[in-house]
Amino acid sequence: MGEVKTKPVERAEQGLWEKSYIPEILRGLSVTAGHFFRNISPRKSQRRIFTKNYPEEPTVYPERYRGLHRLMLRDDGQVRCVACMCCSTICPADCIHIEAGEHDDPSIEKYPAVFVIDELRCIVCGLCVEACPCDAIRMDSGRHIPPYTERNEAFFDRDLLMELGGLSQAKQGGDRTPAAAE
Amino acid sequence: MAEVLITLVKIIVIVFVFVLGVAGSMTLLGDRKQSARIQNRVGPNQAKFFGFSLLGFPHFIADGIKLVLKENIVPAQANKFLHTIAPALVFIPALIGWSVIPFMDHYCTGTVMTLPEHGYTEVCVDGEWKNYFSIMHMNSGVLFAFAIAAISVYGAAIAGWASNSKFSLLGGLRSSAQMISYEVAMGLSLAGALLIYGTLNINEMVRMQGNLLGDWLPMWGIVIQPLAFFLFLLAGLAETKRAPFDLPEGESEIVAGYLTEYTSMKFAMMQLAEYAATVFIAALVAVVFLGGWQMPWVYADGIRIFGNHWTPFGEEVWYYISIVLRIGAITFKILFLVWLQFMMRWTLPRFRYDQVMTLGWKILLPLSIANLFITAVIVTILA
Amino acid sequence: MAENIYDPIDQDVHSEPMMLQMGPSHPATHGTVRFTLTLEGEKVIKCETEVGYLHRGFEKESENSTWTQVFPYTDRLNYVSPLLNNFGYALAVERLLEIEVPERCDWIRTLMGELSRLSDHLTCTGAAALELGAMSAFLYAIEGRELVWDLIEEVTGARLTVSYGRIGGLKDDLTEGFEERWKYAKRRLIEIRAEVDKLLTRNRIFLDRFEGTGVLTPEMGISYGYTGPVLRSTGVDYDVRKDHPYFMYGEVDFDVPVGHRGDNFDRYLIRMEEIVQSIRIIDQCLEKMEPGPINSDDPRVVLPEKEKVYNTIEGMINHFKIIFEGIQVPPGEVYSYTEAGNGELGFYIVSNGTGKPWKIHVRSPSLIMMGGIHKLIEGGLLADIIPTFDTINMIGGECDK
Amino acid sequence: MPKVNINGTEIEVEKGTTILKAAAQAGFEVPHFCYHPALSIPANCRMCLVEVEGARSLEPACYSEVTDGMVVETKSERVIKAQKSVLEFILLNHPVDCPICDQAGECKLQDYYMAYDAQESRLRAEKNQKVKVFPIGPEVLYDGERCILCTRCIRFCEEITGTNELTIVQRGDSAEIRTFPGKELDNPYSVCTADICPVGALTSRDFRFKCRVWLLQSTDSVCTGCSNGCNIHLEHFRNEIQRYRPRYNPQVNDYWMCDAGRLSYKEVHTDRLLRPMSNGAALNWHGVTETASAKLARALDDDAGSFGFVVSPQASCEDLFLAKRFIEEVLGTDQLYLGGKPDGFEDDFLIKADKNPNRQGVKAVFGGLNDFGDVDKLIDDIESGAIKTLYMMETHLPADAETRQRFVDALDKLDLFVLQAQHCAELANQAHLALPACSHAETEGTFVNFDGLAQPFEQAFAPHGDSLPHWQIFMRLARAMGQPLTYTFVHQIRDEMFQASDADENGEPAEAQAE
Repeated sequence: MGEVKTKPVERAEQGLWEKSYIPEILRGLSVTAGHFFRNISPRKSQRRIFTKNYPEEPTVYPERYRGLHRLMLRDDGQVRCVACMCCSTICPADCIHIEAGEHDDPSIEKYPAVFVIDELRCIVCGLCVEACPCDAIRMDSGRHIPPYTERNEAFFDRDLLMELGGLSQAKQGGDRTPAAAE
Repeated sequence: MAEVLITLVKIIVIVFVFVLGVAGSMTLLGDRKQSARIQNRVGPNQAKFFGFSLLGFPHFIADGIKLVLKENIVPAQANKFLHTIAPALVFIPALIGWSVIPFMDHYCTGTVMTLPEHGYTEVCVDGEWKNYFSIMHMNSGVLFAFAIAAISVYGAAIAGWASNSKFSLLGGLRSSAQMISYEVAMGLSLAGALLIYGTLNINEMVRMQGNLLGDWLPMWGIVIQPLAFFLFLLAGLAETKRAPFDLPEGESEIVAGYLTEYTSMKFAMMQLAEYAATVFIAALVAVVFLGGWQMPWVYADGIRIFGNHWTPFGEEVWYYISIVLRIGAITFKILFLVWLQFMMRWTLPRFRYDQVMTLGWKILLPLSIANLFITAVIVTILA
Repeated sequence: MAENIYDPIDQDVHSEPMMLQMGPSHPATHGTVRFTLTLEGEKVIKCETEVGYLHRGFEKESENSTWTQVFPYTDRLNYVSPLLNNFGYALAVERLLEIEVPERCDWIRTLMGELSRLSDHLTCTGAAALELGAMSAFLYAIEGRELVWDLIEEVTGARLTVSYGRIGGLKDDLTEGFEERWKYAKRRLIEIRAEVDKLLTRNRIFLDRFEGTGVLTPEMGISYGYTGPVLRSTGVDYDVRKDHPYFMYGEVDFDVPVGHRGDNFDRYLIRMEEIVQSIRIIDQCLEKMEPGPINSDDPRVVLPEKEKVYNTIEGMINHFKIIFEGIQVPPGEVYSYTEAGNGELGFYIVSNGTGKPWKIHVRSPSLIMMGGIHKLIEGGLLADIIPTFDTINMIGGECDK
Repeated sequence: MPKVNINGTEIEVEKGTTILKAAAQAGFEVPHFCYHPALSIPANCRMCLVEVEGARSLEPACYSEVTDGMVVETKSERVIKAQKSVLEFILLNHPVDCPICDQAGECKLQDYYMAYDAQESRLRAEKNQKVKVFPIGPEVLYDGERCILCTRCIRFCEEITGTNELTIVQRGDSAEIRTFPGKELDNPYSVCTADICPVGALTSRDFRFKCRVWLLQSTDSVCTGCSNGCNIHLEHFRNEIQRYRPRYNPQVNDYWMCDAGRLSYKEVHTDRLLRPMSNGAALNWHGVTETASAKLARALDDDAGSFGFVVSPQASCEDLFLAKRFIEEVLGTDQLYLGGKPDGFEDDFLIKADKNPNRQGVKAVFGGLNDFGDVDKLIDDIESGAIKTLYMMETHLPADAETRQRFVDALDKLDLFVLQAQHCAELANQAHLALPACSHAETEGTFVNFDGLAQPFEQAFAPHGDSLPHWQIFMRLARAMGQPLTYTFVHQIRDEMFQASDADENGEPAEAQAE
């Protein structure tokens, strides 16, 4: 068992000298001046600038970063999504609009004829990725949602999302015997 | 006619190039770049001139253009006349004070000779002093500067009252209370120095600071009046209404104080006046306590230290070199003090209203009176 | 306050108190709250507090979401320490479900929760300095917070709206290099804390603003229901982590800092000390943690592994039922509470046995503290509102729900 | 009356009750796939096995009748083991189809797996592949892999429709449902097989992929396809009807409804009149009420005798009641005509020839149909100039295409033609004033079916466009014309209407009993 005890916080009494503002002002100035001179030092390695020059120096997001959605592809480049609506069901922001269509291939059957994500409504919670039973939607594009000037630009449709997507290697559908001759 | 032209040139160079240039660029370099470096940031660098960010200077211009183009808003039921005139009341005094700040000794048309036996006084032989380096040569220069600075109280108070906003009103009250209180301490702390210098003429005061104590220590105000220097600097900081004394516009308490209802160029004028005041206080401290245009051991006729004297490059040339050095010296001192004020601004938390009053009346005022008294006693004894 | 405040204060000069509307849109009332102040000069003689300007209907929204969908909403309660809300809510539902989470999950929750507490306290102390005009101290603290958020982002995928907790477990395990990154962050955090300390703690201007202002007595704190650092500043050593240990708080050593004057400075000191303690707890968590599963093995609650979802009908059915129906929580009610950044964060939950909560009530520490804040403000100066409101650390999202 | 003990609960049930029903009465659910209350009991799915004290093996609860003193356990260890085994077995060859299966969400396999199994399969065999997306009939698709061979569909075709299209072919794990050679599943009730299919083997072609069922909101309503008035669940999503599903009502339609009725929801969303129009220009209700009342008042002033009114049996009783009051109190005309759809196909089960849901309602409200003129008279009257102003409810007329064309041509002769309808048809363009009315999904009301049974229906979603219920339109016009009819809620009209009809001794039948 860990030990938990209370610890009274202490405050130091101040003498007359400290009460005269001067020592603490100088101490404060030494901290800020230290930062100032370090950060104007000609040797850039000495500087401790925390800001990133964002557009010039692109930030690298961690692997798990939730950014723009992307739709994964099958081996043949078709969309993996089968319009099961799990993502749009779990989406708390109701930002995914899917209309299912009949696919020509009877082994696929269903595909999203319309798949639009309103990236402005999206709250980037990542529940859609968790809810996807087909590894079709992911948010690991490594790109954040860009700013928009028009509402329409924020509607990411299927093809745009597929462009961001990549090939998914995940196996789907379990083991099946070849189709019996009909 | 020539006099007028020279005065005009001086006004333009000092007020528009130096004061507004420094004050304006301080908004950028001081408030932005310096604070950025203190806070481990980069500061503005996105606005560019032909692809060069130039330390962020284009932002200064962009800011100016933006402020000019902004809508000028006068609140409903505000006193339109006073609301409009207030920025001018703040801005103009901040500039007029500069007329008595000397950037260099008077120009001597003849030969300058330093008389170490008379306390390193410089005299002009075979010629006369021409006032080229301050706008106005005034015997009561310090008094004039104080008188003018006191006017800006009205600007802030009127701005606060005329805005028809409670936050502005509080800001105006705070600013007038604060400025009036600190003017007393400021004047009294200076009185000690005046006793020693025995003159109100700023240029004379600076000239006297060229004396060397024991042939090596420049007799700057800070040396002979260290306490007064500290008191004056503090009171001066409070006068400029900048952090840690920025409670008249303490943005977290009363939004922006007397500036709350100002926009556009009126706001810019107020803001610029504040920066100009910062520079002006720096200049006052520099001329009264830091030797003004004096550069240690550099005199118009050569370098003197420990009784030694040599004149590099010959006397004719050296005189011009010394002019440049001295202008450089005062500029450096002013900029250093400005820099220091900004460091304070970014380091220290803000006082509370009543604490500022306590500090002003109960600490600074008694101390400056004590300082004056002791100085007076010493001066009497020595005299 | 006295009833006769509107009477003329001075019989000779006619004067009357000034009413000042501070907020909701005011730089000091961050998180949107409104104080209707009655001022006598700059002295506050009466303060009426009005909350609700950031009301988003969290409790009502939750009733229309599945149990899982509530997580993104809890992120937005105390948005400075979202992980603590996530875990607090998850714990409440788990108590209702009567399920246990694996040990590693508890360790991670403890660890990530403390990270969030770090970000909360750094923001709070920094913001307090900022509002007093000491902007550099604020930005140093924010730099520390950025480091914490970097860590949080790496693990959860987002800096602020993490939605990392899950009922019965977590969204993800820690990342591989987490420990190394924490070591770096820790070194910097200690440096940053020292710098902030240097800039503020002994500075007389800061002390004058903080000492003796916004004083709370222990009796008042308890009777108003205050918890967290604010209550501890009065000397009452109530900390849910200590008094009712949950997660792995019973397994780690840490001190609960308490003050004794109940003023702003005590609250500031407590937060500064809690930063140190949080760092201690995180270190211990990383040391004691052992590899293992992070999710409960209850199929009613936890989504099956993706591999099984993709390839077996059993996994697929399980997945589908949880997604479209929500987790089926048995009927009942529970009040579960944890120590969040500002105090006791309680979730009172009623379930009617469906996939959606019947009622979720949040006992948000901020709201409760707003109930008595006028006592801290009245009698002080206008400018004292700033440090008091800062150390109270009201977070709008949590207060207004 | 045998007494039986189920899971420790003592209950007395009628003789001949099966264990399953007895357990339901006692409050215990026994899972079942093949059993359907309206069909015969084959007991082939083995899901409902329960333990009967004294019996050697587990008994199928759907088939076994209770005897006095029987002690039944539906949750014993043995039963649970059996249930898990059955589910594991059924799921063995089930495809991983939930994402593409329309049944997901109302699938018994899903429900029972979570409730009675919730464990992983122990079998590691490859899944069998069978026929998918097989068009077994014009309205129904068959998926062999999902089928659990419960034979509900086969029994439906044998016992309910008597058309006998379906059977099982092959054996063992190759067994599938097929139609007999030369037949297809094309009886008029074929989609009911998709309803009763406990899994996603049979799915409706119309509903296919339209919407996930868990997103649907359901409202109790009545089908408007014919005068039978089948009770339905009107299932909608985002203000759009997605499908009709029969609602159990033993007095009317039992568990069933016809395919044509199922598709009749499409009318609600096609060719709708959405904005009030005046001579082709869209107006808002304020404007149109003013215009309409002014025009109607002028028409009445000019020649009150030349005013005709077409009443529609498509409207609900409440609408008709206000129509009656409007006609009598505001317009004061007695030249009434009856609109509505022409008769159509009928059979001896559910489908009726009268395609209007509320002809009996018109009869009840107006006290018989004798006062109404027919279409021919209407056209004659218009052509002869006996009618100068026509007010028409709904666009339907019981006439063939030729007659209808005559009517449309004759409309030009009218001085004023006011149309108050859901649909544009071709009449809205010719109407001087077109007022949009709601469909039955957007308001509430009562229909009286062919049998005289008054059945209420509920509002499912907000009205499309600017449309308003008929009764509200009448109220607006009446108020604008200075003779206000004041109601706030439909139930006020309903109360008054029933009072009035009782007074008329016109025997408005009691409302249908709740399910």
